[in-house]
Amino acid sequence: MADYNPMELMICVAARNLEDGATVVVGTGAPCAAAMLAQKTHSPNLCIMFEAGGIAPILPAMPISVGDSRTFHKAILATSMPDVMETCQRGMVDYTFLGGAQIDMYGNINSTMIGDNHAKPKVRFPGSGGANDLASLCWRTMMMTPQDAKRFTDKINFITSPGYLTGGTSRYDAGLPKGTGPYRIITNMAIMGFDEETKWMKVLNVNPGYSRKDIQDNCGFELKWAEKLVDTDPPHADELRILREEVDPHRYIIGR
Amino acid sequence: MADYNPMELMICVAARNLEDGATVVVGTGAPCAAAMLAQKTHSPNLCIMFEAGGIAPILPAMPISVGDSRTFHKAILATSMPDVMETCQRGMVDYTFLGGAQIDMYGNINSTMIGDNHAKPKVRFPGSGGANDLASLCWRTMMMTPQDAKRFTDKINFITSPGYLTGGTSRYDAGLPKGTGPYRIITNMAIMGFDEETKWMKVLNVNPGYSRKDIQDNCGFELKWAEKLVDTDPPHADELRILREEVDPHRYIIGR
Amino acid sequence: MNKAVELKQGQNQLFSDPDADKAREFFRHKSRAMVNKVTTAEDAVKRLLKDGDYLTIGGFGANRIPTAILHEIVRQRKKNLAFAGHTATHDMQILVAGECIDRLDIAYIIGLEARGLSPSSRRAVESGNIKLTEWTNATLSWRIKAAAMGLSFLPARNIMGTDTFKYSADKEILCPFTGQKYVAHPALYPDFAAIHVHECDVYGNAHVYGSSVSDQDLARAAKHVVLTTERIIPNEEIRRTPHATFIPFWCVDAVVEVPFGSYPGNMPYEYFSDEAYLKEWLNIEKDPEEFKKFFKKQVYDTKNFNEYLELNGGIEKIIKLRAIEHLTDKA
Amino acid sequence: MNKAVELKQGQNQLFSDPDADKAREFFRHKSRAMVNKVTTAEDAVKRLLKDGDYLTIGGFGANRIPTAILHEIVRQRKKNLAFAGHTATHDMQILVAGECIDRLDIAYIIGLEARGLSPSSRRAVESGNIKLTEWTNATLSWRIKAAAMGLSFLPARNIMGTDTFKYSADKEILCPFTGQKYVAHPALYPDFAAIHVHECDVYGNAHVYGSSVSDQDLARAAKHVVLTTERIIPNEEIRRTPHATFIPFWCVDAVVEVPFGSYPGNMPYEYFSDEAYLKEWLNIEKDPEEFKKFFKKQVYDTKNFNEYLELNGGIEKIIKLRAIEHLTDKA
Repeated sequence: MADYNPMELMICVAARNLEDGATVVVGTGAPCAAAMLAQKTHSPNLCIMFEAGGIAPILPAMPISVGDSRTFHKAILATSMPDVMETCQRGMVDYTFLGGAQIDMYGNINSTMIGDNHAKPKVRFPGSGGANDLASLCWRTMMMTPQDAKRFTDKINFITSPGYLTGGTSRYDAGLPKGTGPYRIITNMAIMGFDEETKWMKVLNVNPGYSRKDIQDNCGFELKWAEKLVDTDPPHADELRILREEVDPHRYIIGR
Repeated sequence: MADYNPMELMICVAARNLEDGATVVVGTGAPCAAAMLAQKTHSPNLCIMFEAGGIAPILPAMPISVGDSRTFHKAILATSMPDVMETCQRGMVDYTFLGGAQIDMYGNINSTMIGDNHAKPKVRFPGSGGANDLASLCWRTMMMTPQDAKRFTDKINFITSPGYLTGGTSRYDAGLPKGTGPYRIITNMAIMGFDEETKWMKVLNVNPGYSRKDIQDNCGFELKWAEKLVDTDPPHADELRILREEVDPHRYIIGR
Repeated sequence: MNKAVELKQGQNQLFSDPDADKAREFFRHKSRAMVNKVTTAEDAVKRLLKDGDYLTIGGFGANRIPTAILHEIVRQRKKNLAFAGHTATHDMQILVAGECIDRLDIAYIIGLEARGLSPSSRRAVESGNIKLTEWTNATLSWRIKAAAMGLSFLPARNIMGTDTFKYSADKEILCPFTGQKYVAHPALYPDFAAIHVHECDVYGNAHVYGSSVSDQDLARAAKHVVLTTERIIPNEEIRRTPHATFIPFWCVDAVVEVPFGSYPGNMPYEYFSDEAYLKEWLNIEKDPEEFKKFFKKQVYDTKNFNEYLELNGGIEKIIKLRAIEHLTDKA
Repeated sequence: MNKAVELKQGQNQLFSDPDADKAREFFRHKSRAMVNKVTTAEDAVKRLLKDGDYLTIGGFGANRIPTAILHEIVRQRKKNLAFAGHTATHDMQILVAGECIDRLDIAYIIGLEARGLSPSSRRAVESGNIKLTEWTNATLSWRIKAAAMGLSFLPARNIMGTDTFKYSADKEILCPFTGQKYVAHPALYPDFAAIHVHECDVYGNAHVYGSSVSDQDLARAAKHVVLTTERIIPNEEIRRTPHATFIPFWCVDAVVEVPFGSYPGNMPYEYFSDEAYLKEWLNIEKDPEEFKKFFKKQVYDTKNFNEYLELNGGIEKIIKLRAIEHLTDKA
């Protein structure tokens, strides 16, 4: 039995994708934990940004809101939401993390509603918030999510935030900035990227304890697979120690 | 012989047009003196603004630049040029003053060049600076200028800042904000407004010591005249005292 | 090439008029006089907010919010308001419970971020009784900025190609210089904005510390602006650091002094949010009947913010929340 | 109705590329690392400014200007630069005397405001050897803001119908919501910007006091940014008041500590402009031969800013200018 849970795995894998000296806009929860872990391991110089205006804080604790005092505690800058979003639009922000109720094969994400009547949704979610903006304007979008066949679907009810839209060059034809788009989808079972040409979701790494069949069975659309499929490097002891002792000692996130 | 000079007259008349509680963007020199005089007489609550960002200062002296320290000395706000210009664009600024080398019958002003080749001007002036912006976006534009037939011309070499363009509704047809435009032209000889319909320059008041003939002879185009032409109320003793003792004690401006 | 491109537009309703000349006509007659504007929340809401108006709230949902004004809007039973759901969390919980809203510009609603979703707000939105138009946080920020700039629209590069755009009232345009496709966001000139600040003088010249979200633009864009403030300071304090003036007096119509006025929300450097109280509120919302009683006791039966604060622990509670804000609460 | 309207465009040359995707491609690879960027004016100019680049200078002509960088550009004999004449006064006098400029975006040039006109700058512009495109102060501010926002243009309501527009490179567009005519100002992404600030840390996080003109947008819009600073402060000072950070480190490529670095210009709260010196400079310009000698002595023959300041009175002079700035010079 592995001595870590799926959330810990996803956070450790996400953190490794944040290189030193990069900029990343995060929300509360797992993305913030991943960014903090990266800072405390290989990326001391990672610039953490919050959409409400807090940039490069010395985070004393997990924020409960992307606009609370923690997000600009001893920060380099406490600015406006437009300034943060314009910094993304200008091309200065490398990464962001999104969550959602549904994701499709092109990395489009739904955080708005379930149902087919927008005026009277069956189930209503908060909506875009800053998600659409960050997915549109940051260079690389990542997602951490538990994987199942309902969440990973080719019948997404509402595209809240843009992935590669209908694949190929459609994202850029629609007017979104060239070279942007979904980068990694990190689940409890695998790590996915996207095909260069078609922009269709493609499995790159398989997490310990899962098979190709598990991964495909828990996905509502046909997945592509990397030429040489590599096993996910599991969380290292030091990553887990820092995550548990320094990043999330109250287990707000890794305890879920 | 009058106990005041033409500059003193123009400044006193200009000051009377600035009612209490109004906003006015001024430059250095006579316009600033007029605004200061208004504040010290009937408009203690006049909000004086400078295009570089100084707003509602307690002016300790005449500024030498619209961006120097004096323009935001003990000010309410020291902001950016875009913020000032956007405040004008939003419709919150009532008055501004412009100067120029030429003005035509529709109140169009030239502060750019003399000659017919823009690439190689016979005489080059500084250009618009903020003049075009303020003339475009403030509600009412005023000008203080000595009057002669070369300066008041129907053959303006270059329209730097918009008056009523070609008259009638042409200013608004061009896209400039509705209801804006030249309001008063204050010269050593007279005070002019503009005809409601045609927007052609029209004499409203005749200054002491000048005749209709003087005024027309010193204007390069045919002037319109108000139904009942009123004599200009000359500077009052208290206006002159405050102007000379408090506003411009070194006679930087009224000494010209 | 421009000819070839098909320009799309969102299909939902625009709840406010973006016309810049109409806004200018209003601002032309808005008072610029620097006079004492101190009053009560009751008077400010009665005088400056009408049924049917477009309402905006400063801060960020449960951070630096003007709670006194939100409660007063409910107590005065203002109706048929349009609301900008620009990360609307606790502010929206209050307005929905008061049944004040019938049109909603959505960026982020019904959630309380890491705290979970609001059952009551969710019921209201799923009922179909509130008209919904979709936007995003940046879009609402830019719509407000367009108004602050005196324009009728601003171009941007987000939202295109998504259903968020499809259910918005945005329109696509082309850059006249590059031919690139842009989205045009319509200016949002709200009728009313309430913003909570750290300190301001009696004229409405204000200081704010920490993230500013969209409040500098909002104070400029809104036709009527009410400030609630932790404390009123002398005008000399404003003039001592003119570069630090966050909102200037000519934007402001009323000033209400409300110490601890962002409670139960977070006020940066002053006090943290009352997480236990916000959690209790969310729990009680699960039972509509229980929540009616709770909301009546909290809002309708308190005559002003001070009574509300007293009901929930008063200054003793604030002292605890200040320790949390200052990270000095650890034993 | 939109069909009926004829949309005009300015006939002069655009000296910079407004394309937002090309700018994004540059910014994608610009370092965001928070590392020590302290260096000399000589190194900063040598490393970050190339012949033919588009140059912008912060401040306001003779207020808060980076004199050390202006002199260094001349001493390194940089050529064929495009320059934004955004109320360019003493800064332009220096660049013109060094024959560094061949393209000029004009808002306000050749004048020194209340001080009168510069004969030397006037001769240069009247010679026909510099390409001229007309704009306005607000237009250049908005062109820089468009770039800071990551756009290729911004709409505005000024300049239309004038010859200033005719000799610009602006284009008219229509608002897709109201049909109103707007001017579209093309984004200006400068290759190089030099800005003088009151204080910053070694990473380039800066504080500025007083009017900011366009410098917050300029620091974001420019591809390479050099700060000269009155003093370097510890990073802790920046983190103590994050809302007061005027320019953040990721915009900045180099930091040069230059006490009194705006001399002979005004530095708000620090020292007033040296009006006697600026007047002498203007007078000497009347005689091109005399001015050549003067300029050689002042700029080419001084190896850095400290030598230049020494030549003109050094710290004794600054002490006098500080008294004028503080209004304590009256006998």
